[in-house]
Amino acid sequence: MSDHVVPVKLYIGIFVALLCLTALTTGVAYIDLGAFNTVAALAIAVVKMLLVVLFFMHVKYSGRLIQVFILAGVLFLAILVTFTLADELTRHWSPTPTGWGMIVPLLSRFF
Amino acid sequence: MSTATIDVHEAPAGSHVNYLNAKYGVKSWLLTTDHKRIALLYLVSITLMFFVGGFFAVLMRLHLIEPQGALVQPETYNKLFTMHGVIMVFFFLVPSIPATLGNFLVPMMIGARDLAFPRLNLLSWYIYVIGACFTLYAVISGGVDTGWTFYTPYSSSFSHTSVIPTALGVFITGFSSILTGLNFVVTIHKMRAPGLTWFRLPLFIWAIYATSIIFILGTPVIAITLFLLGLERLLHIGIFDPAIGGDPILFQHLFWFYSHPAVYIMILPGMGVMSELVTCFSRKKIFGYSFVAFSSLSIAIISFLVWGHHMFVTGQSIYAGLIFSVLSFMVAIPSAVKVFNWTATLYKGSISYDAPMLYALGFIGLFTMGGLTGLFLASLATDVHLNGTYFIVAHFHYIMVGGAVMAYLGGIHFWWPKITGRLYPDGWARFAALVIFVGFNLTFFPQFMLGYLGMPRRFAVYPAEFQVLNVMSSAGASILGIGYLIPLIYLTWSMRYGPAAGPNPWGAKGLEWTTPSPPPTENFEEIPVVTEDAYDYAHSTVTRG
Amino acid sequence: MIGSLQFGWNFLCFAAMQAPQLRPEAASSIAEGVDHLYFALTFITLFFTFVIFSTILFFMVKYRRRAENERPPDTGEHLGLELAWTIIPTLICAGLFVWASSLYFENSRPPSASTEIFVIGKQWMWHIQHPEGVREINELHVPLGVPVKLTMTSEDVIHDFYIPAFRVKKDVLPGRYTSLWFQATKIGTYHLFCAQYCGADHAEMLGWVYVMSPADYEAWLAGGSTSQSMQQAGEAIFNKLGCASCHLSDGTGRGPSLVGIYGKQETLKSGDKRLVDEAFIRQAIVNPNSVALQKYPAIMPTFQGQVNEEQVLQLVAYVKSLASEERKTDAK
Amino acid sequence: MTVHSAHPPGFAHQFEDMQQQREAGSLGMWVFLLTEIMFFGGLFAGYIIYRALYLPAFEIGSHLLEVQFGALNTAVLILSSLTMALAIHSAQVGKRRAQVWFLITTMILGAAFLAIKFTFEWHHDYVEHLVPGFGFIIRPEWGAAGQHVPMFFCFYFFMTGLHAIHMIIGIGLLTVLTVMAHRGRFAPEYYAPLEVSGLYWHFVDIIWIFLFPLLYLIGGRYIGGGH
Repeated sequence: MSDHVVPVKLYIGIFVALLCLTALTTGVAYIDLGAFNTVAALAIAVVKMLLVVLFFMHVKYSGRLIQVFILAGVLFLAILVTFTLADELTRHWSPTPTGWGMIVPLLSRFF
Repeated sequence: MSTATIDVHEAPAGSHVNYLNAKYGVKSWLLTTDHKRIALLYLVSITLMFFVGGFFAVLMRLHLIEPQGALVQPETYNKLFTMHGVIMVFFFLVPSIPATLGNFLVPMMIGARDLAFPRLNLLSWYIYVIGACFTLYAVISGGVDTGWTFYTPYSSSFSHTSVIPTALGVFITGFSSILTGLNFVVTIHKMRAPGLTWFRLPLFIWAIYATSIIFILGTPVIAITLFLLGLERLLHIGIFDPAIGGDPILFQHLFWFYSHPAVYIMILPGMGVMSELVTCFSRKKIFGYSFVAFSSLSIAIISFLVWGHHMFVTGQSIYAGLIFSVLSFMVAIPSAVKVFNWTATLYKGSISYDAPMLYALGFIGLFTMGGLTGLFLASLATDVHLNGTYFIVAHFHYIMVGGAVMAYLGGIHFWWPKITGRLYPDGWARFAALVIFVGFNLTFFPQFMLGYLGMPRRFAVYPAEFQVLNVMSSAGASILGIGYLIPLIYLTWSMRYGPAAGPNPWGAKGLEWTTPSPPPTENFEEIPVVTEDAYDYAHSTVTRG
Repeated sequence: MIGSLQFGWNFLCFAAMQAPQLRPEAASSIAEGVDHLYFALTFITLFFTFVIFSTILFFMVKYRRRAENERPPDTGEHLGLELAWTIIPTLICAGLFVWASSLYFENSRPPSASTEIFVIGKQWMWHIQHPEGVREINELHVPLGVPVKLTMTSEDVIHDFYIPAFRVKKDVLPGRYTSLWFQATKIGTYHLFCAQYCGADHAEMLGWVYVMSPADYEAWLAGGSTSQSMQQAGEAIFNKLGCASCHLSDGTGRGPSLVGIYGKQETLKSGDKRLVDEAFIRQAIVNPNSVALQKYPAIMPTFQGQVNEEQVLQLVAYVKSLASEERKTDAK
Repeated sequence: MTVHSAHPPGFAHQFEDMQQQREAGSLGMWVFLLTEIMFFGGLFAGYIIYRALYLPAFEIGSHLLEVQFGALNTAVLILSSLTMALAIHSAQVGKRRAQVWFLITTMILGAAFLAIKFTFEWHHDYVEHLVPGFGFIIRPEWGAAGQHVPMFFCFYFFMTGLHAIHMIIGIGLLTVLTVMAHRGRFAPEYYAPLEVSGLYWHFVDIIWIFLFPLLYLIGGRYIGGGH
């Protein structure tokens, strides 16, 4: 909690921005951007989340500790998703040639 | 370990007003918000659960004396090991040290009057009790036979037992863990006494902090997983259902995302207790304070990256297996660092052989064995052979029983005079430590051999060639069972008849020893100001008394 | 120096292997390798346990409290020691990781010329079918010295196929294929266990593996009563379901020709390349949309529910036989 | 025992001063929200994985949802977040009547969200046989991807259902707060319950901000999108 009093005008401004972004994300879905439809939808959602977190939830004005805690939450969620996906999406890879020769094709998949 | 209610009328002669005699009556206990009284409520309830779970274990070991099974039907045996696992893991080991010793000690060690949210703390206990009731209801209504791991699709579609009440019990109890962890994190961050910086904190606090992080980040995932399991069982459709393309392995991912870090929920507080015991009974500052402190944090974080080593043979991607394997080796290193630092702390110390110290030494030995045998399971090639056999059973009992329970008993013996204001018979306590150590090794060492020979776990009957080792293990279990009953008896006895304890019977450092035993309701007459590092025995004149 | 270490190590391994009742029978080509790693790990465990125990006991005696008012001086911190006991275990772990992982990868890769046997797990028995059509329950007959690859699936819950003497184990999952392989090196009879808890009679879901000389194995196969091979059974299902109306063998049909498709890399709609193996063919039958090929319309319906796991396996065997026929043609 | 000479309203004995108590309360709520992230996280992880595996089925499922209701509900929730923020603002500057009215508006908006969700969307899905476990019918026009469409709807109902449960809890909290505000319990010096409940309400809003594109918009809404 902070003693910082956010002016009403700023709240209204954030609210209008959030409404516009909602309209934008819905509108973009009707335009064919290929794979970028998903990227755009998620990017807009992240921007909206940041607006709510920073201003409505006052994180912009609160201490470092709370910011670290929020980042930790996002990081551990990312760990859960990444490692599970690492299994699900590489299951059909068959074992590559023996010994340390395996490392080369393994690395080449990532770079 | 206490089962009887604390008899406050028999408080030591000449005693002061303390948290035990400040108020009387059942209501003053059930509606208390005092962290010390809540710790005792937990102590009573988890002790009860420990002996329920232990009873199932004894039945299992008796059954396995004969290859064809000496006691029960296979269906019953399957329920025994499931209920043993569920009760011991979720209702004893997870809350054991954090909810009892942690609750009692965190505010005292950091010089606070109570936890940040005392009513939330009481709520945690009630949630725990409600969860335990659901699980005990499941036992009475016929038991559950899925294994404590609840693997789908067996648990969701095939088992005919009380899966939902059990899962609901575990789900509810999870919120007790979450709220306890939340309370500790906020308290440790915001309520330390003046001058008590992070690097002056007792290492027990570091360990509890690391544990709380796992409570907060891991427990919600098991909660949602069991919630989804319950829905799938009710609706006969859900996200793990192979019929609509669901992947049963996904359940295992979500399950172990919590349940592997949960192993560290059990052992990290034990490691914290260990740092307190080793320093006190060798009168030395801990060797390498910052290494021990940061190893707790790194264990907590890395523990979230290794869950896939439970799944090396499940048809998980072998490339994911590779990553999980290397990370599993990494998590061994901070644990090794701790063991080396405890050993080095003894160097040139003044070592006494009091009962808590014997438990501590037992811990170091058994935990070393348990930790090193973990390397067999982090190694992909050997894990293929050992996974799902008795080797696993032996390994995690060395960590959870040899490690966590030894530390828990060591901690209980160490702080018992502070908690109750009474001393227990030291000779009996040392004898019990020895019996438990011997019984434990006799029970679980043969299981390593059984596992390597290829006997799978969760077998109600087994080929005759495994009988010799099984009989040894069962014999050890009966010694171990007696070993656990001895402290129950003399600790309960000491609550009424034990000699009164002074404020600091061990000559220990730490804020909790500066207040009377038992402490007053608000812990300290005046909030202390801290001016020195933890465990500064060399420059102190504190003596036993 | 290294020679004597090597000798000492061999001696230790030899001694451990001779100890009665402590080492399970080793009857496959990978068992020795796994056991050597196991012994190394055992040695490391015993060594460190001994070091820590003896140090603690030594300190306990040497520095025991002699007077109640003793105040031992501070021994301070020692960065060198801290680094040493962080880095040395890290190096040992790194070495073990490399050893264990490369061994595991080697053990996971079946030789290309393996005999294939199909396994279906169900509560609480193992159904096994040889490509020649011979079926057995809770028994597995295999020839000595020939690599055998098992393709496995489950009809209900998760099981686990475990032969301790071969040091092989793999979960058997519903809705998916998993596989393992071994090459038996010793004639005999060995335990087969289910190592994943699967319900009431989990402990009774066991059987025996019979390793026979190749000649005996042939004789055993010939003695088995069987009407048709798996491939023939698969062909019959293939025709009954009308698969051939799209999958024309000359490649002009609405679906890809299946001749020679097994073992090829194919490009999916997503652009991913996938090896066509048993798991792929199974997926193409029960969930065709997920592996639709780039060059063909995704119009194939699912056959889930129309064929059981055994029939899917027979179809897989048939599709694979189409591949080998093409190779035969190539050879000509 | 320290004697606290002056007790500000709402002060708890275990704390040293009001400042410490406020910081503890706020940190406590944030830690709780951290657990909420992981609670929803299990579902999000499952969603991401199955979406990667069964993209066509997820797009078919998504197109069966009515995007106008999703967008409308997003706007309703954002507005309720605004009124919640304004309620706290009123407490900060000491306007009691405005506080009560903003809280009541927030509750009404929350209830409106649930009403739209249950009556227009869930009920409609039930009539259309799109609820897994309650007479779900796989339609032939979905083609080969059809067998995995129930998976999408499992996620749709589990995620929106869990979100709705959080909304209901939030409305319960708001009821208590409204009564407290009406009795004049909050002042510029003490409005901690309002502040931490506000954090919770905004968090529930954020969850919806992600659910809306994930469930309603994936794969695009344009003609032929996702096919």
